Amino acid sequence: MLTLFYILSAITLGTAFLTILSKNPIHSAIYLVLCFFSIAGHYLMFNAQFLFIVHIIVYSGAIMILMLFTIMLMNLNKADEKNKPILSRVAAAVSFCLVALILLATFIKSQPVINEYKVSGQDYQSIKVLGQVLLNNYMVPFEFASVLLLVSMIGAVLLSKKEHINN
Amino acid sequence: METNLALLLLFAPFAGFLINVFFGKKLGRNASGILGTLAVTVSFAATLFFFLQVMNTKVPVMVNLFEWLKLANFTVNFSFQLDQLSLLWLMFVTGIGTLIHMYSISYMHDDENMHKFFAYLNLFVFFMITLVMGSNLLIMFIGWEGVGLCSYLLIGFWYKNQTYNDAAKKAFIMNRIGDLGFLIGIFILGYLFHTVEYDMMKTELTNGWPVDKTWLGIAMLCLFIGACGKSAQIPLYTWLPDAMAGPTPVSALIHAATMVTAGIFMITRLNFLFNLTPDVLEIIAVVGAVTSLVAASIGLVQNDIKKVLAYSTVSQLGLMFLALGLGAYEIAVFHVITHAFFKACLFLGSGSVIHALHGEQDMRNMGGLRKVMKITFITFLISTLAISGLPPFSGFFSKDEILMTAFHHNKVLWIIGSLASIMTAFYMFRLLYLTFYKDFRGTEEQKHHLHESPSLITFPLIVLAILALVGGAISLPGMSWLNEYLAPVMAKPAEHHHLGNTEYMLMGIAVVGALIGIGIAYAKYIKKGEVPPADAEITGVTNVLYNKYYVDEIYTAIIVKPIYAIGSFFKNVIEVALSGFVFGLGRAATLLGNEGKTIQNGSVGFYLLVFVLGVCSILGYIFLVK
Amino acid sequence: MENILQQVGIDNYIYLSTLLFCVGIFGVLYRRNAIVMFMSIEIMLNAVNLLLVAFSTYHQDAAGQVFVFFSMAVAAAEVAVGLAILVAVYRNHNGIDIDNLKKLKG
Amino acid sequence: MDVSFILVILLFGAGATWFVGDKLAKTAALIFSAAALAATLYVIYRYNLGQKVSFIYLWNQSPRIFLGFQADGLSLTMTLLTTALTPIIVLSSFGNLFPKSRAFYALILFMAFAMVGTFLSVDGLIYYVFWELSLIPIYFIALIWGNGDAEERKKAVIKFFIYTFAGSLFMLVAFVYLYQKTGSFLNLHLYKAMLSAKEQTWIFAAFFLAYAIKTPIIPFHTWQANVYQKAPAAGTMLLSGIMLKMALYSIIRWQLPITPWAANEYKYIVIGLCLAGVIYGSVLALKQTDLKKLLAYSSLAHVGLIAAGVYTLTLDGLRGAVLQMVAHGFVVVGLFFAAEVINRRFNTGEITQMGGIRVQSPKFTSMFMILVLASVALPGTFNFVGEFEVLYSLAQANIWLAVVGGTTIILGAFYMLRMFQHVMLGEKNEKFFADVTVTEGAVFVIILAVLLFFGLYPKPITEFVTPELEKVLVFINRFNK
Repeated sequence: MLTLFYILSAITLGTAFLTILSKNPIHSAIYLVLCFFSIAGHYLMFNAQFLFIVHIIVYSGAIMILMLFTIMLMNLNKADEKNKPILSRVAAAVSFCLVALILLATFIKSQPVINEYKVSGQDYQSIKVLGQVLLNNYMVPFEFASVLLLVSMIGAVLLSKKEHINN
Repeated sequence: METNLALLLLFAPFAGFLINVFFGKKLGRNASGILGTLAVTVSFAATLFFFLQVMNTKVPVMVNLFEWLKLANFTVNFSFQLDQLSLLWLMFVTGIGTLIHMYSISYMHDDENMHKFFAYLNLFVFFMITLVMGSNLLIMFIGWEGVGLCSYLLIGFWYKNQTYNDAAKKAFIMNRIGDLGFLIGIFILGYLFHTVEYDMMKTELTNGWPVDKTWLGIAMLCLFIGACGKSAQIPLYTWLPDAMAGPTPVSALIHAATMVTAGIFMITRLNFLFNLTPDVLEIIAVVGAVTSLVAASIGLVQNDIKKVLAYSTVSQLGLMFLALGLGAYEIAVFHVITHAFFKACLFLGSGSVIHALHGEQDMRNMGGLRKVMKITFITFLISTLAISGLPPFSGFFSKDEILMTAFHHNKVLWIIGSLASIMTAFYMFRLLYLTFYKDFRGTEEQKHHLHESPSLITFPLIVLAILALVGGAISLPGMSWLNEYLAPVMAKPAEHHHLGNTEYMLMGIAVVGALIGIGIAYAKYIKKGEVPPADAEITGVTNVLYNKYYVDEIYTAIIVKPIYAIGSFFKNVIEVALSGFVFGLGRAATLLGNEGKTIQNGSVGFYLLVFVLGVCSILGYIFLVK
Repeated sequence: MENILQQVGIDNYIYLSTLLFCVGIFGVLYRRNAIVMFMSIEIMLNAVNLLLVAFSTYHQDAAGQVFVFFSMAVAAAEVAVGLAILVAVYRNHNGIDIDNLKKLKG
Repeated sequence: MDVSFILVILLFGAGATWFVGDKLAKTAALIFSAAALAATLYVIYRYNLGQKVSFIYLWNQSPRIFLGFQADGLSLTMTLLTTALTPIIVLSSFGNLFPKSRAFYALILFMAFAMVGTFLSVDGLIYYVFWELSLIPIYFIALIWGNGDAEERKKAVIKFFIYTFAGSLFMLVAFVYLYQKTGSFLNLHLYKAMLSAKEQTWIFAAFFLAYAIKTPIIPFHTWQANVYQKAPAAGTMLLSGIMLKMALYSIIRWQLPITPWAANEYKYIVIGLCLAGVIYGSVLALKQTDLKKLLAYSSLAHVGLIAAGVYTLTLDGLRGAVLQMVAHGFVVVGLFFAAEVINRRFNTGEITQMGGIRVQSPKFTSMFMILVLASVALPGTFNFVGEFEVLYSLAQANIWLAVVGGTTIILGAFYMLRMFQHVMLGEKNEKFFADVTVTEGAVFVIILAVLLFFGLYPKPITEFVTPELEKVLVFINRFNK
């Protein structure tokens, strides 16, 4: 299992880096899909099957397709992006290191008490249970999420509509 | 009954003031004048009643109205006290006041604002009565400031002339300097005694109330500064000669007979306190003596008839202060009374002259009036003899007493006082000769109009001249009615001088001195027939004297000008700097904004970088540093 | 399948998601192509999601996973609107280079 | 009927004045301000009978805010000052034709509302809200209806607004600090707060900044003269007659009892500043050529003396200051009105262009003269009573303080008489000067009646304020036994 975790983690981080470093946005998108798949693999290792499915559908399926579509639409499928000035890139790298350092240091310094993990055997992540929790305890946020999606749909349509006011 | 009568005494002039202010114009000239005179006459009658009563019973009349001020340490009531001293004062305030009101009916007859003149005069009498009648220092202070106000209003009565207004303003402000001293003195006394009532202070002193002598001395000195302001002593005397800008009756009433003696009244009133501070008395004596000499020396060369009289007033007041400083309060009071008679008479006489000459005040343009203005001349002569200190006129007795007391205390003061007296005799006779003798030196037209004044003017002159003649009788050496009368209000019994050889010798010296003064004047102005030269030709010492030792100029240079200079400095430097500083803060904010907005360069990447760094530092601070 | 946390440990997941998050930050700062920056943001979101799931398992509580659902819903909405905005920007500026968008300059 | 009724009348009056329209506005304003005065008198009458007239209501639990209006001798005196001066100020504006007059009169009433609220509030936060609220109407009054060049005016008014507002913010900080210390904004709770010496110093300083700017005490006065000159007469009267007193009242009500130790520690420094203001204002008044500016600087001098009296922390000083506040309120309103009367006829504020008025207008001259005399504290006027007590309290602290403060007697007479001479006296002015109209005369007569009556019989006010001042003194003296 540990080996599997390391392999998956390596894929996750590697593809994430590649996403960022590839010149061509199409390649970035492809790498990101891979990254998402590896994260889905993590979910599977947690035995969170429903989440696994949803993740693949929403991210790899919906979001990434949307992104690819946009990239195609904008004709960005070539590596014509100019690099940032060297100073910015160095600054980006430095702040990357800094954030990582601080977050890790914070975590290490705060010395969390890691209890031995116990399996209670209780079912908490089957679809049935999740459904119950979602529709009992989180009923209102759930409805709001639906409203949010609706609104964002309308917003997206309105935003991307060609405006004819100026003409 | 007593209370009502006392209130009548107090408020009759005030009623006269109110009626004259509101209805004076409708009443017409004569009516308003008569009303004003009547109001004061009523007061005089009431005073006479009380005077006789108190002389018999020797019990002062007290009137307590209501509480006025209440402070943590003491309360101040509206209360009045009619005792020997205040009644004596009231007698000549209301008495001479009546005469001068009468005089003014005729004198001011042609003035368009005659009703106002009488209103102010009445108001003045009201405040003077308040000053004298009050039973505590604050009531006196009301009167004190009130008479100052009336003096201001009356000096500036002809308000269209800004020079007169300047003189009025100067009088008020110089008085206010003294008033500040007075006020501080009241504060200290109130703090020391927990009261400002005269009687209570006296009682406390006799009961052995612990009093800090140093503070008492300071208080007395402050009060004396107040007296200096009101009674025109060095260094606050310069307003009085300028105050002659007012109509002549005003000069007679306020600036000779009554208001300027308020300082002497106050010191006499508080004699039981001044007795405790001999050092302050010493200062008073010296200031008085020096004032009398300085003022007399200036008087020697003045050419304005009223200015001469003004300086003579300052000089005589100086003599009174000399007496006060020597602890001889009765004698000072005596001189106040005789002075009130003869000086009022002199001023009114000069007013009569000015009236006859239609406003001419320069003696160089007078002369020979003896023949046309007989009554004026005779009364003037009597008063002049009185002020010069020739027996048996009243001035002789009072002045001689002062000099005699001075001789017994301090020979230097006596010499100064005697010199001042000789000068007085000289300049008064100079005035007399220049005005009434020889030939008329004015224009033909003036000569044509020369006339004796109407009886409303001459009657007061006659009365005053008689009083100036016989007034000395109230305190003859050896058998003084005045001393006896005033004994209850004095803390120390009056000094009795044996009429020995020394005394007779002193009298002799005084008389001879006066005669010398008169002789010089006679030699100069009758024998040689000199007339003082025009202003431009005055030179040397005379010039210094003529310009009053340049004191006004010095005051302007060292006090008034610096104040204006500081004002300019404040206005042009400090105000600008302060205001600039405040605006500077605003400008700094603008500048900061303008500079700061360049950080907002619009580059999202840069924003993000800063954002990340900010989050880093916050996290680092919270989790790592703390 | 035994439980994964007994073998891997929660701290490893914390390190992983931290690093993933940092990679996301790096991406945002490094690139000037708006779409790639967008992807970086998605990476950060996923890093957080992963941690939520890990703790959900750790506490044996469904709430963590529910949050992940919500965050996915929000992410979906965000991407929809965000891409719409990018399209609009592209139309107006003929490009989505973030360095060319300087309208916020003060 | 309790004190909140006065506030309601004023607020309602402001609204009603706005809605009745331009023509009726001034009448409505007069009626409502007079009604507020009547209400105040009635409340005082009830208070003297010992009935309950305070109004306290817990408005908000967390944070604890009381909507409370405390009626006591001190606050009622100041309320009476406000509601008595408001009708006078409204009446004094009758002679002017203002554009949009309904807004003008509504703002005056609104300002009175805010100031009365400031005087009555017991809760620090509500007090602060009223304090700032009073700034808004005067800002618009000065900006819209003021005199002179619009740009200059705007500059002066905005400076005033920002300056006083910035000062007040320090007070807000102090209040917030006190709240987290005591858990309440109520003044009685704040009085009992146990503060260390350092805390007291800071809070004292914060309050001082707010009040020193509003009063103003030098060197925080630079807004004053310009705003007084530029604002319309009614605005100047509101500012100098009442608004200044808000600061002085607040010193007694808030600053001193909350930080008694610091007050005792720094009182000589503060008194020194105040007295420096006395001389500074007086000397500057001598150099002014603009009538309203001259009066502004004279006001600076007088207010400095009042503040010095307050900071002596003695009963005499506090009481004298309160009396002087009332007296100065009336006098300064009268003087600025006199300036306005001249301005209406000559259309100028330059003293050099005046003179020779006395010949043409005996009535106006007499009234102006009495006002001038009251301003220089002639005995028999109300101002003398206050000034005497203040100077006496200063003399008790240190005799030299009284001497320095007393120079106002001399310098005050100097600049006021000089002003009077150049404005009123001299040869007849070529320009025609009509004597006072009936309304103008009424304003003067009311003011003079108040000044002279209380000058001779100040006992009603003295007795009314003394018990409350004694209470405040207990709090002030709680640290020094």
